[in-house]
Amino acid sequence: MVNRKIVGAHYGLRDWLAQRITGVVMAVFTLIVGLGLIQGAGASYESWRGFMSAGLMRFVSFLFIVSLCWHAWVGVRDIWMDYIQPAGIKLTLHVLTLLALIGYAGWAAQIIWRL
Amino acid sequence: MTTRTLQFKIYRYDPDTDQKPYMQDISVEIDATDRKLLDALVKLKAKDDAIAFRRSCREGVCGSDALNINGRNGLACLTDIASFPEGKPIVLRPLPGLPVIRDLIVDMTQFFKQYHSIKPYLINNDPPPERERLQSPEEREELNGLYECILCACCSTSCPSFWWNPDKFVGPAGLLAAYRFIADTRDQATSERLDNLEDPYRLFRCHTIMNCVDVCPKGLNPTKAIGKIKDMMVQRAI
Amino acid sequence: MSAKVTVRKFDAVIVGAGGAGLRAAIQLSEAGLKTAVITKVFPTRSHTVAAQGGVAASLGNSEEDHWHWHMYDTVKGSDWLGDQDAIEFMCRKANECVIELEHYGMPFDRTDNGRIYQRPFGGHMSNFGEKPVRRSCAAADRTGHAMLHAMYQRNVKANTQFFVEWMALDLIRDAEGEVLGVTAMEMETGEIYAFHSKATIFATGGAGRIYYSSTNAFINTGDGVGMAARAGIPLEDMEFWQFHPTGVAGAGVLITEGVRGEGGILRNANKERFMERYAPNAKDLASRDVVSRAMVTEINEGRGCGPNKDFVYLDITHLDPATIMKRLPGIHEIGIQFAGVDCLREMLPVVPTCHYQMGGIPTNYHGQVVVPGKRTQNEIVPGFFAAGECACASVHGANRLGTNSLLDLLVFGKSAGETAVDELKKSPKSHKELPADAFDRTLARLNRLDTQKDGSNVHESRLDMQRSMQKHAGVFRFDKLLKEGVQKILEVQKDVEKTEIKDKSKVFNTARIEALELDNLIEVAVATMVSAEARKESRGAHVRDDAPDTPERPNGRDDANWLKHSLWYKEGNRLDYKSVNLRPLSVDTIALKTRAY
Amino acid sequence: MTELTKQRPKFLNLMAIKLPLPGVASILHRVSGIGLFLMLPLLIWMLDLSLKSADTYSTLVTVTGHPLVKLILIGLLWAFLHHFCMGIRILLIDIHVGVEKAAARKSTVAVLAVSLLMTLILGAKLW
Repeated sequence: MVNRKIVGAHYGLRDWLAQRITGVVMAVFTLIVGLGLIQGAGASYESWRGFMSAGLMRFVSFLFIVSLCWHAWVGVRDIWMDYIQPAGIKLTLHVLTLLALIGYAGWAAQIIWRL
Repeated sequence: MTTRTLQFKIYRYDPDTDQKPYMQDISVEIDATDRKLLDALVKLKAKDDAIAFRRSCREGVCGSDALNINGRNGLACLTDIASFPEGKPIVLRPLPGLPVIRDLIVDMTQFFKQYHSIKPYLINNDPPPERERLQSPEEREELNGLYECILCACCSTSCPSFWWNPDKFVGPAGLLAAYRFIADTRDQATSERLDNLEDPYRLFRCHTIMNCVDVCPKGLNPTKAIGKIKDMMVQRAI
Repeated sequence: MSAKVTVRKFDAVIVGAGGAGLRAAIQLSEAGLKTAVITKVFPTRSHTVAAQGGVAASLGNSEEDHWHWHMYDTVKGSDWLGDQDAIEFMCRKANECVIELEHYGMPFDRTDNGRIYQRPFGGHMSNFGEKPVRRSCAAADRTGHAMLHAMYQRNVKANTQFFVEWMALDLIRDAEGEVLGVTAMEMETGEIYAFHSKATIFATGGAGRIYYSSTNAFINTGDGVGMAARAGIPLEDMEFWQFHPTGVAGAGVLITEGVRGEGGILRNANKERFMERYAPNAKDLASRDVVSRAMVTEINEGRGCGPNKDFVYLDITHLDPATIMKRLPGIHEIGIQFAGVDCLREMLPVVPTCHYQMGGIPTNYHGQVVVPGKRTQNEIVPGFFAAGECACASVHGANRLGTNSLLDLLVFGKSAGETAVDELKKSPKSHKELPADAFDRTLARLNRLDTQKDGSNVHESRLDMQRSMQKHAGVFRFDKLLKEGVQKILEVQKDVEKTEIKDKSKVFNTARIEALELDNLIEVAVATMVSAEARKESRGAHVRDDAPDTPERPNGRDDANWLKHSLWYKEGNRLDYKSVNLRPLSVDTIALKTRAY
Repeated sequence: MTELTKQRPKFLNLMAIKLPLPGVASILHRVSGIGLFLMLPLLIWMLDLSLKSADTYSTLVTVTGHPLVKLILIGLLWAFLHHFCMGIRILLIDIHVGVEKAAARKSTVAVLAVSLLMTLILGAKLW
């Protein structure tokens, strides 16, 4: 049997870069929320909701959700790529991961949307 | 002359006689003048001529005697006997992740395949000039820290990414060599070389773990070289 | 051991993948010939990798230089024993070969105007011996490494077929003396093969491991030289061994002459720069044999350093640390690793150490192996070539100049390759039939080793040989010690003929390999001792107590009786001689003269 | 030969290979990432509770009052902090800051120490 190793899928850089950019976005979001919490945003339901429902905050939260899922997609897929060799299983795991992350993103977006 | 005894635990495997590898306890007398692990290994071989390991220059430039020494990759000829903790056996195993031919000798085919895959030679299609191609000292300096690689495979075989995908991930040694040619002002194949690496496996299996930097017996820094390759890819993408 | 030998056919077979072998391989592969390169170790592990200081070429990048001056220095360095046709050929070809290397991608250091950096080296002078000249083209102090890798890489590009970790065992010659290939063992499986070829090129390097204290790698066991000797080829000028002045005391690891090229100074126990007394003109950059003898004289006269007064110091503490780290980074590393000394602040303990085999398989400057025949003293052995340290062209004569070895392997690696290509292309021929006894010698050796009972120990016999060589044929030679040495080494030879290995397995049996290597080493050792005992003069690296410096015979050199090459034959352990070629190719003979630096 | 190759053993006993400190931090980066990914549903659910209504908010407060939940949350807190700090370290190395061996070692110590210390401080507060 020919067991030719095939490489040359040209998405290495794109995903690597995406993971960095989404990482930075999440870091900024974390700092904003952290700052909010220090100022007592989480002390009560009202203050917390007020903090999160501000127009800009909702926009930033959406960005965070998208970033998180994209970041996790690249990261989790990296794990499958590292440890799982059979192509069939690997593809299945990729699809499951993708579906889960899309689901999570929708769920979280819907929470923010409602505010 | 004063002698002292060194205790070893050595990975043994001879496909002719052994079903599977085992660890052998063995000790050897060494002289006060024996400085390096390789000196002790040579004494050991005089005692038991069946112990197989590679060695050549015994001064750290040929890259033959790379081993896993007490869990860490290194060259036997550059490892000081004095650096071993007293009273504990020295544990010697072959380089991790590569098929073992016998005892401490691994099959390096996969490693060299990856090295060869990056086209490790200068590509310049201009007709060669009468004299040398000019290169300023500053341009030449770019190659420092890259061309000195001895292909001992300490780095690649300490890299988890290489353990899991030795057939697809070029590995630190190969990528260092790739950048050695990218960085050479005389080489004209930069784009082709970047194309060759812009792949989720070949280059981007590197997760900046930096085990390679930790073990390189020549003090080279593949992570830095890989970072520079990524820089160039970003530069041409944006 | 089964008697099964698989035969593989190639246009050309190169044995050895160091500098000379790789250079020859480039020539053959790029000419499109079916070429096999057999090598004991992965190519970049060959000993060329350890060369440090540079490769000589009169590029004149830093100051005026000329190949004729280089030729003069080389003839003088050889103490007039070098063949002047070959020397002219090498010095004239130097620039071309070094430029080619640069085009292959070799990372030479650079001058400010972008040209190849050159540094001074021992014995290389301008204007026919006037003052040191910058002629050594260098890549820091890793020139050999940079060169070997560049040539391996070029071979990768040329798709050369390598047989890595295969050990050549014996030469195949037919009744007419024509060479038809070699037998070899695949180390990974222990299987025996024959490489049937139209051209066989030996580039197996030297045998520095015949000495106890050597700068050489473990693999430098003179395999090609041993194989040639067993096949009836005489060995030329084997009494001439270069002791490099600066091996790390104790460890033997090489410290390049480039250290002195960059301004390093040798000092004795009184901190005196003693080379001023021995070579007032060139001082620390005199020829290697001169410096080594000066060092040993200092030590013998009680001015050695250290508790046992058995080494001298190499001092570079006065140099700019930035220069050291730029030009000699490897030396800084070696100092720390093998002497426990930081050479930026402390002096390095050094001692003369066996380094290079000037003699070897006799060849002409085309790389063809030549032996005395019925018509001339240099008749070509058909199908057989040799280049590099294993060969004797002879360009180094009685003493090699530093940086001429890398040049030798480039020039003669290339010319051997070129000659083979020319022969194979000009008059295409089919493979000559292998003689019936083609594998007999190999199989007999292997069988002997496999069945030996109550034999001698490989390790012990090798040590015996190395200690005998060190004691009886060292930097200075004594008539009495040489005579004893011949007896001693013949005794060791008897032990080597019945070495026994415990490990009889097939897969990667390094015990068997070491025993087979010792077979080759001992040929070289015997050739050396016998040739040295017989040469009753002092010349170059061969200096005897009974041939002292006198007004009639300056430096003890006896041109009337000994201006000739030794030829040692294994069969009958006998010596023959042939004349030195004093006639260059295009210029006037460089006339005999007293050698002083 | 191919058959031989197939049968050859490999030494890859992870217990016997000494992982340098940067390697340890690196594998922890991966472990913490997996942890966070696996716990994503829990985290989103908590976000939902915290924002839906005052009632659900108090449910969340009650739930997180449970020691077991607290323990899980502190674990996640560490995972997040380690992943965060290590991420910044990798970003710095990507722009060639701290890529030398000694610096990379030092930054690893910093990452491990800062993330653990912050987990302790914030964890104590949370408890």
